[in-house]
Amino acid sequence: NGGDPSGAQAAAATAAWAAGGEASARALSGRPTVTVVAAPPLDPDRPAWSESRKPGRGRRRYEVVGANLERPADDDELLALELGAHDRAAVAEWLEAMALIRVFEERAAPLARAGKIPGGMHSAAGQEAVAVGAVRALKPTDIVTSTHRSHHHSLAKGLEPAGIMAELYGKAGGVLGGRAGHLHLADFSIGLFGSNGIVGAGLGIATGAAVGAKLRGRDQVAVGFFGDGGANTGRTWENVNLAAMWELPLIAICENNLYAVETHLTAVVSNVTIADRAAGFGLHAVQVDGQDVVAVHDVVAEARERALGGGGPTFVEARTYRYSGHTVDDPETYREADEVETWRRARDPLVRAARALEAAGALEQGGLDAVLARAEETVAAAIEFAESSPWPDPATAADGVYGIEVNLEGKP
Amino acid sequence: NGGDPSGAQAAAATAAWAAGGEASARALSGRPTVTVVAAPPLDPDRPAWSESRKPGRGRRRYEVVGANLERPADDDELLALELGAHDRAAVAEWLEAMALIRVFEERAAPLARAGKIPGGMHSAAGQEAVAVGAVRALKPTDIVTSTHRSHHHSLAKGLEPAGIMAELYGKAGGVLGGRAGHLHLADFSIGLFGSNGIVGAGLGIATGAAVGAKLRGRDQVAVGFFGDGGANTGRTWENVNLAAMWELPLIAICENNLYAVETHLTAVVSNVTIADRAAGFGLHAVQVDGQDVVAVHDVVAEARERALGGGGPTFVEARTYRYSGHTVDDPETYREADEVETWRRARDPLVRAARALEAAGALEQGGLDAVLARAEETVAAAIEFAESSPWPDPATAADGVYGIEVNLEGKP
Amino acid sequence: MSSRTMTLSQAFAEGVAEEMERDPAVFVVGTDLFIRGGHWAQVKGLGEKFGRERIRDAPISEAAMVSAGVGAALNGMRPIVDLNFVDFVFGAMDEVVNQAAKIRYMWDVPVPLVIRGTAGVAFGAAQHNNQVEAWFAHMPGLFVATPSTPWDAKGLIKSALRGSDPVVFLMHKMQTGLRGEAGGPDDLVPYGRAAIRRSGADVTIVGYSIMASKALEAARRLEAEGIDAEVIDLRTVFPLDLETVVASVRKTGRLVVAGESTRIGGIASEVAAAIQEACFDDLDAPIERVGALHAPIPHSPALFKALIPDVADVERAARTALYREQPTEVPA
Amino acid sequence: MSSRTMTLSQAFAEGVAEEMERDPAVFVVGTDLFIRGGHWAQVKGLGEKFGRERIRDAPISEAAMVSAGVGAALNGMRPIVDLNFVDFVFGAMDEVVNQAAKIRYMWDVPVPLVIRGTAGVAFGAAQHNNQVEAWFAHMPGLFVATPSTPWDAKGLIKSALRGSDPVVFLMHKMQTGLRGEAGGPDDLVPYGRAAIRRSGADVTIVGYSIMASKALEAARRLEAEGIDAEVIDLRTVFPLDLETVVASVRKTGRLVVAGESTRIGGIASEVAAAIQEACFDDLDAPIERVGALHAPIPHSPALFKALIPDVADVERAARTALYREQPTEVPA
Ligand SMILES: Cc1ncc(C[n+]2csc(CCOP(=O)(O)OP(=O)(O)O)c2C)c(N)n1
Ligand SMILES: Cc1ncc(C[n+]2csc(CCOP(=O)(O)OP(=O)(O)O)c2C)c(N)n1
Ligand SMILES: [Mg+2]
Ligand SMILES: [Mg+2]
Repeated sequence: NGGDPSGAQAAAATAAWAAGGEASARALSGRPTVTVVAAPPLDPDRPAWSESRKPGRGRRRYEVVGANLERPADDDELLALELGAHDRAAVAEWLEAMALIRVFEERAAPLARAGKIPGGMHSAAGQEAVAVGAVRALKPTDIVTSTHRSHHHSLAKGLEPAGIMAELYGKAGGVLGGRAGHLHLADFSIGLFGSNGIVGAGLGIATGAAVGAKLRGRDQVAVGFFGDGGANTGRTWENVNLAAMWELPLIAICENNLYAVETHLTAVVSNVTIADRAAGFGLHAVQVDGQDVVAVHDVVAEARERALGGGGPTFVEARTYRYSGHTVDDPETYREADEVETWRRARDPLVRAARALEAAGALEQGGLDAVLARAEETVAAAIEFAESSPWPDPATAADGVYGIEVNLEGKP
Repeated sequence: NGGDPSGAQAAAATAAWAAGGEASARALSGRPTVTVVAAPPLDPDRPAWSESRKPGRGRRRYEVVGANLERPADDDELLALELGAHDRAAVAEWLEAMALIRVFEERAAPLARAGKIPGGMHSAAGQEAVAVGAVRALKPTDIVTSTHRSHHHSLAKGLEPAGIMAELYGKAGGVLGGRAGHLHLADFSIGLFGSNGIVGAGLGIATGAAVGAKLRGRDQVAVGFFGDGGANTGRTWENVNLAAMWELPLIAICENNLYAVETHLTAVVSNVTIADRAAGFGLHAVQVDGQDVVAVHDVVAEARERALGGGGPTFVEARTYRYSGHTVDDPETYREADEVETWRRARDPLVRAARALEAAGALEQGGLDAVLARAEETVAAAIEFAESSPWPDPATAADGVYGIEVNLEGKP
Repeated sequence: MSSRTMTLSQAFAEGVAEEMERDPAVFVVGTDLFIRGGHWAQVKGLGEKFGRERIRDAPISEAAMVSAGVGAALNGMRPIVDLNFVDFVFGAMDEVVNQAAKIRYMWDVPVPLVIRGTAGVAFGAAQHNNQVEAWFAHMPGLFVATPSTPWDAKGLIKSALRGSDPVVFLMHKMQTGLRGEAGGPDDLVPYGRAAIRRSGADVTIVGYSIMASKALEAARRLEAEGIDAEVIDLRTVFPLDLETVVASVRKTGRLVVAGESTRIGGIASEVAAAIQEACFDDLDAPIERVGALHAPIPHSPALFKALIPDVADVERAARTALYREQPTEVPA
Repeated sequence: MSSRTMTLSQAFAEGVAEEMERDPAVFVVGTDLFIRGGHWAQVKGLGEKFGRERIRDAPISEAAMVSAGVGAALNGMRPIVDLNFVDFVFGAMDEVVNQAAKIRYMWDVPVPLVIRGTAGVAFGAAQHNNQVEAWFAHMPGLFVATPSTPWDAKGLIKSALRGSDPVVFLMHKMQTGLRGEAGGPDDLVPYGRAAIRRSGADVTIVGYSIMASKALEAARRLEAEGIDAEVIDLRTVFPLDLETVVASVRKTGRLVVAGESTRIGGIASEVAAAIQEACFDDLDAPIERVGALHAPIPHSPALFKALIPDVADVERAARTALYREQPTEVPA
């Protein structure tokens, strides 16, 4: 009959159809027949990351990893996170990394408003766990591409705060001499293949880097970050499809922070989740609590194993939230202030990690303050460096457009 | 627990999450939790097209309509199709329309090879049922956009064979004076909003036409055809998503004929079906036997009702097959000749319709020959017209680039 | 100043609002339009006035936005597709070039579509400062508006919304807040008609968008040196009003053409090529082209200001055309 | 003819094969490559030779093809992205312009990427006959190859595959089958170096791609009229070898620049603008630009042949530059 409880069966039928073999799920003759491609529920108690599985065989739509991926309700208290089997010292370092991002963003924002950072900036405050959780699951040789919201990824990947801050200022001491600015931070020596001003474009570069990794037989994965808004550009799905087809070592991470500038997710995603879209392209898809640094780490670590094991790419929808406006001078007329407060109270990724470490005795009570204080020192030094760094030499403005000498004037 | 047998529930949870309400599928706290978004099998005996349903609520992935959508096996006999409750005379007219397409393509092909049709052509022989079944489910005021494989859609929509043939010749008597050629057939007076040389672009124009229909409050739907290859371009999914979001009266019909030039479907679609991709964007998706003119008609008729009832767009994956090469001078090194023979023997859309009409006493035994003979006469006259039509006047080559007088020379 | 004084963005919005009232077929598609009124206030206030259907926010899907505009235009509407920064047009280039621009020619139907983008050089670094006016001027089937005043922004958008051809409408980042007088409901500005901003006898300076303003400022400064420059604002770079330039060059015998984009392949080169042919015997000196060096735009103001032409570069070019100064590397 | 005689496509394929043997980082991405060898036989035979990994068929996803190329280039590879018709680049324009072209400038890393497309006018109607060489020449960060001979096709692709900058490589539809001699493994052709195809004293005719060939044919015919034309093939439209043109114009005093694309905003205008400035005192006549009318390309040969320039148009322009004939509407 046409009833088909298993997506795997349906997928097999598809393959059989395409390949011209006997159909495994052939319906009885005589129409109408209605079949549905579906997946059975997974055992909820099986850990998401301990079992090895084939990617995108269509057997499941996507996984959901985390204690609670729903948006916090007004009366919610802080949601606990579990450290699992992780080395406490490692998680403590993740907290330090998240604190550095938080403080960097909070100190940089007023500098942008004051015009010290030309052209403003996009703050990632609130999204620290996605960047740190993901990058800490990678090897230094792995590749990361970022978006217009680039500071958390860049800091997590190891870019120096001082070099970033000077770059934001447009000073000579910036990681790219002031040429790139906050939209285009990059450092190829540490695998940071650029933050991109074009929505969805960073994922494309990660896809290409994954092609290179595969063709060169490198033990390397590429992670491409993009946002919920980026899940609407065609290039995103072209690259996801290409990665699935070519079984590339790519991890596509969608930071779903609910907003694209002032456009709410529900205005652009119809009845489904972003992970659901991805599942439709036949690659392994996961939805994870993006405010849980451990959950993000575990999902990405598993994705890395899958990719290097030949299991192909993984699509991760990380549900997160930005505390700042789209840019730091965004009027934010599109959301209530208490919405932000609720997320801070009930889901803050730093506080959640700190509480778990405290409970595990790996951080003294209130130890987060000390962590933040250390971050303040680092960021203060970075600002100091940026302030004192000279402006780039205007005579160099047209250098390095090409690798060879070229007449850039259009006059013989 | 996290087990969630119902996609509807998950979708609701998503909506709740996005909207900030209580989560309907909130997992117990304490991770890990694994949930899967899935859909229960539908009752296979329930007709696909008789029940009214809300689009894309995620409750099912997609429907499958037709006696057998698998690719024919070598030993398959002709698959029967059912006329259902349809007026036999109506189906007989559909057969006439399909015969006209078949004969047009078979007579035009050698003319293209002989250079009479400059630049060659793409034959739709084998795909007649998709065009005729879909267009016969529309009102004349409905809109159709086509692809590089444009003759079957254009003939089905009512474009005159003589005007098409002369256009293919590049003659003044062509529907567009020889300017457009076989890649760009159009007649806005009959709702044919152009065939497009750019893969996926026709769907975009149909999407826009649907925006117009909706904003103007017209009782009108737009149908955008594209191929399995077209299901790989980003613009296709941008438009599908936009239609789903804006609940446009759009019917996106993917003619999955297994090949994009010489690239086989399985080389570009990973583990899933094209309908599965569409379902991921949250609109109603259907997979239909594209060699069954009645099944196609019924699916599109239902989609039209859904759209005009405010139910939003429908995505239709019609599984079909092209008998000719990609172009009529394609070496076809990528498939076995008997693959084509198998499809002709076991699935031919004309023969299947004819047999069903014979069985119903609506066509005399062997009546298809007479139908084809009438088509031969029409096509012969069309060729005669094209041959005798004059060439367009070279002096008009640059007319009508703009609606106002403009200097096209670049010299004052 | 007159009560009709407003910013270029306000003038644009006023023009759009007037046409939306006149013609129910006019609507706007883009991002961040309904609440914010666009990132340059280009449709500020129109959301409340016309509602979500006509001030229509879209997903970040530039290709779909433009194809939605093209298809809607073919089905009786007059869409404005607002691309925010014009740099995002690259994701919709097929829809602009192979669809919007060619449909009238292929299918003999009008395509009343406006594609608005914010252009020109300012903050934002390499990917947000592309100069594409020369691209669209080279592509048959498109008109290209490059207003440099509120009056022209309003008059040109109104003409576009009453016309029947696709228009790429470029507003310079540094000029959306520029204040000036705007016309009334019936003050349309035609396409392909340049404006003589200042008449002079010694040298003709042609500019468009921000360089029209810089040319006017340069002319004021040159006056102090006793140089009487005529300043022509092209207003649209397609169609190009070459006749007005020819008439001026016949008078002055000297020509400077200024564009902000990279000199190589820019609009200034097209004007120079056409004028050297039409005015060969009138020219007393080579035509000077003012433009940027062939490089992307960097983030640091210290750098990008060195790449793009400023008022002094226009002055210098004028002096060169008058043999008052040796050519220096432009921009200095 | 020499044993090294082959078609332009064969020469291109030979160049690619030689470089693929030399450098394992070179690979090709596109559609219909592995079995067919491309629709113009541009990589024919390479599939069997190098396998599916390096002659890599992709889904119809131009944006992903180019971004795959860009990312792979940044990760140690030397990709050739074969776009089939260059018209399909519009779907990948951001990847070409905002990524490939700008990355070296932004991030100080090489982007050794070739984007190949078949260009020029032939059958295929409006959407398959776009002319984009002027677009890419106007976009900082890109090189643009426009070979008109098998020798140059091979020499230029080899140089591209040993260079470190993104190259848009355009092969004319009507010339992929053009036969001629091709160089050996070490015969590289540099970018920005024009070739003097014929030396003459009376008038300089500059062309590229198919118009270089038509210019040469025109020169042969003009000889019969006693006109001794010098013919220069630009070979790459970026960088432009203006020095070679200047030297020639100093000698002849007259210049015709021929491109197949629409005259308005074309490469011919850029050359004319630069030369009128550099050779103002050398020129005895206005620089003549030969190009197409500002219109899309229609399907009917009866129509499109009337839009694009042919040999006779080049002859006519040369006579005009020599005051032998009054200018007529070009193309006739
Ligand atoms: C192709 C493109 N379109 C539009 C923009 C303008 N833009 C910059 S960021 C942004 C919103 C992106 O939202 P999302 O992807 O959710 O990332 P988030 O800002 O939430 O981090 C938009 C529309 C752009 N940079 N690129
Ligand atoms: C954007 C774009 N890329 C590539 C092409 C070249 N091309 C024309 S038809 C075709 C194959 C399309 O396959 P499919 O969508 O399955 O349609 P079918 O030919 O099977 O009807 C390709 C690659 C094109 N016309 N447009
Ligand atoms: Mg977001
Ligand atoms: Mg196909």
